[in-house]
Amino acid sequence: MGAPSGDDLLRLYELMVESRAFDDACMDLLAAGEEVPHFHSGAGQEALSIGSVAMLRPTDEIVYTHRGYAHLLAKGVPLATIAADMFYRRGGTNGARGGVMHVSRPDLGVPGREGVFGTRFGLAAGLALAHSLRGDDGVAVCFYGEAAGARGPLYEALNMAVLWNLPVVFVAENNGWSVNSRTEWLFPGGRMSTVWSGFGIPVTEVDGNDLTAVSSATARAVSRARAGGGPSVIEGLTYRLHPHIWWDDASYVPARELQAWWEKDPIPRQRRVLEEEGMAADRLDDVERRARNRVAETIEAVRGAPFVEWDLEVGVEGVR
Amino acid sequence: MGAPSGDDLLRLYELMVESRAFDDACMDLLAAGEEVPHFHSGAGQEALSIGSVAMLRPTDEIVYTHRGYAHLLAKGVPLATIAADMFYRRGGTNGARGGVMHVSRPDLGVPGREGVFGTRFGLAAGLALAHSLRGDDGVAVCFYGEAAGARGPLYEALNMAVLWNLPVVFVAENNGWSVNSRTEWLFPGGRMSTVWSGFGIPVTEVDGNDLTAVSSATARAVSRARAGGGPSVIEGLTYRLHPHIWWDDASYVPARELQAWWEKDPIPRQRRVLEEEGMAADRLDDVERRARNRVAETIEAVRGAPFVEWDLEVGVEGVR
Amino acid sequence: MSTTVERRVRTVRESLASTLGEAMAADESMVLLGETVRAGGAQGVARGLYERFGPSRVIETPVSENGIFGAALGLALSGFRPVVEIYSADFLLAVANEIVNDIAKWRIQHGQPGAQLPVLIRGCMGATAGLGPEHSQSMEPFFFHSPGLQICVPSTLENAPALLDAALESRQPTLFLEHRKVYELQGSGTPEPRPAAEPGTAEVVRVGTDLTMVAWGWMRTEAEAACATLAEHGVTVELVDPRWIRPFDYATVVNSVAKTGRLLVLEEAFITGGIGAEILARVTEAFPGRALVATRVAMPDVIHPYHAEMERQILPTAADAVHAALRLVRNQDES
Amino acid sequence: MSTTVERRVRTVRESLASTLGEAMAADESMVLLGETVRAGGAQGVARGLYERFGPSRVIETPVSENGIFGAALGLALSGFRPVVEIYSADFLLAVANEIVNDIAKWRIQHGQPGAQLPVLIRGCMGATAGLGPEHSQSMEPFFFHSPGLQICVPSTLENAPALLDAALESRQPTLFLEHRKVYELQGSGTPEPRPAAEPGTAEVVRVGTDLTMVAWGWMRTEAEAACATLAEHGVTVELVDPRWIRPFDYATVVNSVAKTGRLLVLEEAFITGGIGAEILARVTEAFPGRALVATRVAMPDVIHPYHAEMERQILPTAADAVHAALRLVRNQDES
Ligand SMILES: Cc1ncc(C[n+]2csc(CCOP(=O)(O)OP(=O)(O)O)c2C)c(N)n1
Ligand SMILES: Cc1ncc(C[n+]2csc(CCOP(=O)(O)OP(=O)(O)O)c2C)c(N)n1
Ligand SMILES: [Mg+2]
Ligand SMILES: [Mg+2]
Repeated sequence: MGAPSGDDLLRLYELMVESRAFDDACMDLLAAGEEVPHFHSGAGQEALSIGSVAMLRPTDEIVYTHRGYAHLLAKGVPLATIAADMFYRRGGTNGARGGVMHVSRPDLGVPGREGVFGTRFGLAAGLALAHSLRGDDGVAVCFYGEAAGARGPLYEALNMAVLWNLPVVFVAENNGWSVNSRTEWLFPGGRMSTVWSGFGIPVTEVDGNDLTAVSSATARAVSRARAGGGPSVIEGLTYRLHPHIWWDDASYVPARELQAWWEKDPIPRQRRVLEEEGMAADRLDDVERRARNRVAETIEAVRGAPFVEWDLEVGVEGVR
Repeated sequence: MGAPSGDDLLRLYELMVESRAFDDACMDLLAAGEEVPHFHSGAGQEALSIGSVAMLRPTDEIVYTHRGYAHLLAKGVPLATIAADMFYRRGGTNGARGGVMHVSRPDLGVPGREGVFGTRFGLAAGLALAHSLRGDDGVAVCFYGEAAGARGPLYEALNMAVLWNLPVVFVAENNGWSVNSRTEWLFPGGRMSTVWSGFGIPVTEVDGNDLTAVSSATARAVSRARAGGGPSVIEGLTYRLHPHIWWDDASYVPARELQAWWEKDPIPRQRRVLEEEGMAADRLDDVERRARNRVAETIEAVRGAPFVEWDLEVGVEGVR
Repeated sequence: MSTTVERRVRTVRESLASTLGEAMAADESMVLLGETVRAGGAQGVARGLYERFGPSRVIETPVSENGIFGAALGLALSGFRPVVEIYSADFLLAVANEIVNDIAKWRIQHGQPGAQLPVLIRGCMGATAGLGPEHSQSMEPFFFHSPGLQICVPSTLENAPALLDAALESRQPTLFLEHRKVYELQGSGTPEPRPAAEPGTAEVVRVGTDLTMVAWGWMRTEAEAACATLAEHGVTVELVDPRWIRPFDYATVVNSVAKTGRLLVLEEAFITGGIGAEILARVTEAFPGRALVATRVAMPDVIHPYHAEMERQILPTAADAVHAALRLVRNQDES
Repeated sequence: MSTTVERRVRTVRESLASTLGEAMAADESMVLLGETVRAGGAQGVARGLYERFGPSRVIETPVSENGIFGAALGLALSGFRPVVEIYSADFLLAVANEIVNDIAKWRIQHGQPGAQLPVLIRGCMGATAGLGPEHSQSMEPFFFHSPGLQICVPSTLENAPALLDAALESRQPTLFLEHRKVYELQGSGTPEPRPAAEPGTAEVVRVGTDLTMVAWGWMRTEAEAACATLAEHGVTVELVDPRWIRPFDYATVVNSVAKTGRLLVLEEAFITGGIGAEILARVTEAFPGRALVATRVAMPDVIHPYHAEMERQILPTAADAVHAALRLVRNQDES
């Protein structure tokens, strides 16, 4: 699949709006004093998540992040599933054992997520190795932020991926922060991926708020991997528009910087792109309205649904 | 200190001969059916170990390897100490608790060695950080082979070293093998350090059997670090001339390849260099003879010395 | 996070922060490293320290646990006294090799059994409500088997500063494990004389004759509630808070059981392979041929579910302790 | 390494190699990964497998333990059955996070409690003579506290292949810990019917009435020698080899102690926080108010010194077991 156009672009825009609507709804619930367990806003990063994941096939896998709603939606996981996991309602994937931090849909290429950052890299290499051993043309895509990106297993996995020419793409989400630490405090020059150019593989820096740039870069990396060209790294420059998590007041974020990034918000930006391409404003309005309504209805339905019932013997037990 | 010349070169040659003589003596003991606990021959790698360590001051530290006799000698640890640790005789550094695998002489810049590879990298960064925090001009040099070189902590430590501009030099000992695995099976293109050029720091590949090339490269990297120029990486290409350890028959080593590397043995090679520079053959003979005699006498003395006595209560206990 | 203006009421969190600050002020060789420490660390225990001591004493690190712990070892070997914060103690498993194989063994392996190696590792642990299996575990059992390592678990506003002092003073590799719920415990901020809290010394919290109860960390609070209820049932409990998990003050427990003949260990960790197992074993070994009643109340061997309500049903509580204690006292002769 | 021409005499090492080869031949989805596995692995257990199955089934890896274990998880989630060799089990501490937090919990955390996750982790462990503190440890206690993980320790030529079969068959995350000295145990190579060795089933090696002895791995051999000596002293021992450390067959031990009233656990690991603690605790809990005599013989809480002679003085042996058993039997009433 090359970079999307026409109706495909509209579909991606709809996903972005849907993801943001979910995000906004969660922010609203929090503001109203409700519990939104383990919600980490992904607002501002939708172009990067969706632009990349949408380039994949169902048989490709993703390893997503703790702000993974957009990734999951783009991979085909229904919002109702994500919300059910989040609010511990029936209809989720893990029966309240992993919540929204451990959504999995192996059938859609979502094997799950690790919480102590690092394992994801070898895991993605293993998923890619499986494709390679089976001789199919699947690709694994591994997302990671500044935190995981400073962990050694990334080097180990990349070395294996280059050595074995694995079909895996690593996507660094450079969003300015790791909790309250600036990217510049964690990586020389504030860049997470330049070091990997030393492997002689493609390392691409993209404007992570530019849906088209992201999808082109990902499409290139993924087709390369699919065709046996081996691994590559993409670093998307974006920004975390909301605090790390609900208890964070984000007082450390400079107001002007934040403001500047709100102005680069990928959603209005993508709307402008679509309008410039000739998409009618009312068609876009309509898409937005439908997406927002769908999200509102889904959340209401999920929150009105019964909680997961659990049998402690079965529900939370280990092997023994 | 720049690259050595004249008498300095002769001193380094003497160290090389001394190290090799120790190595040969251990091989002879093994051949005679004696136990030489944890002996890992360093034969063939003396130019790399000695050429680099000799560029350091006593206040600089090294983190050496399991074939570290040459490193230790060059850092000023007496052979008698190393041998005493190896044969569990009095006069060693660790009273038979760590044997030759854990020789330490903090006063000489030898804090010790880890056995499960990986920690050495952060450790070296920590030693360098200490210099940096104290504001002195010491440098830490971390040696590692193909095994440790594929471990993630190397990336973590390098990232910190670049980020904090630490005075640390990483020296990769590419000696063709990790036990019975070829370097090419473990690193893309059989090179351990090219990836690190992505950090934008100096990454130098040197002929590890060329004493002068090694010392020049190290001198450069060390003075850079000392002057506040930050970390760098050196990869020395060399060869493990003997099996991994006594129980290894090295049947996997192609005879012709081994032969070719014996012909590049750094010791006769360095002798030729010295002769070409006008050093008299009988002076070199004399240096060799004295070094070999000294080693023979030391080993005999050490092996004739009493074993370490230990008090189990004190000698091997943990904190409790 | 609880920075109150009213300085008389303090939390354990604040008391740890000020103790750490005092220690750093008293010794320039003490440095703090970890993730987000510049802004106070994962739990606010480093709050204000960056502003006070600057970037060469409070070192913000990348999320590179292996690199950080290796560097802490290097710093300690260079004469510094590193305090390393782990973002959540569950993540200590990512540096188990550095801790168990390197830091704990270093001195012995290198022939310096009496030497100091002042690496203090601290961070939050324990279950609150729905943080899931990777941010809730009680970590002392995973490191209990490691020779050369000290493990300390503060439990009250009174003992937390004293224990942190003692851990730092010992200049030995120490895991200092701060329970998330213990952070919130409050008390009078009036400076009290700090009780002795040397490594390996337990505190007898309450004297009693019917049953010995052992609990630490957050479980001490549950145990105190249980003791109050049991008192209403006419059962007097001797409550021991070991405070130090390694070295562990078995003698105090054994002496108490010599008197009571009954032992209950209340532990938050998974039951199998927990600290309670060792305590029961030591007590059993101490009284060969004597009839004992001893048991543990702990978490079943299951992962912490994310759903707080599910989790609440499996975490050990005061009520579980009361139940078990009454069974021990009443049904002792049933077997 | 012991490749003998005479095929009648086999070692445990050879039996594990051939069992692994059979399993790989029977299921194409089984792959072996690790360091030096191409040349047979650290201990020769993979000998011949590369030649037989080729590079896509026997995957030589860089020395990247975190990458390898992550990849094993990825392979298992993709329908493969990875067998991962660790060069020495002490190094499992470098991947403790992957094992405990990821591999063991994955299914539960992701809502698939009954699902399979066939990751078999195997490698050598245990003290031989002077391999030092980083290549000698008994690793089961470090992982015993991990819900979702199986741990198996073969001890004889008879049970090693059956246990490896059962571990593979279970398709659950399993640590299979091969003691270095057990590798050398020999026996008749005549194919014997493999005894059942399901996870969680102990073997009663010897029936007796005076004392229950529990031992596994290399300690089973020491225990058998001890039992022979004790028999000469008129003491009949019931010897239980649990084989599976997790799940552990407490019932078999408890039933035996119900008969003998005396328990001795012989364990190679450091005493504190070892498996023996849990066994004593379970037995104590099983007999409230009944007079028991129970103790452990294990390694003191010290690191393994490099000098073999020093090490020999601290490793638990048959003689230590005899000594402790006689004390239990004779001095039971002294207290
Ligand atoms: C190994 C490890 N160390 C620390 C953490 C704690 N932690 C959770 S989220 C987070 C910050 C994440 O930052 P980043 O990776 O940049 O992702 P973002 O939140 O910006 O999307 C940290 C440090 C962790 N989960 N795992
Ligand atoms: C983390 C870790 N994995 C594996 C080993 C086992 N091991 C000991 S020596 C060795 C090979 C060393 O090879 P290399 O690093 O190339 O050094 P060389 O022997 O060639 O000098 C290995 C794999 C170890 N010590 N630590
Ligand atoms: Mg980030
Ligand atoms: Mg090598």
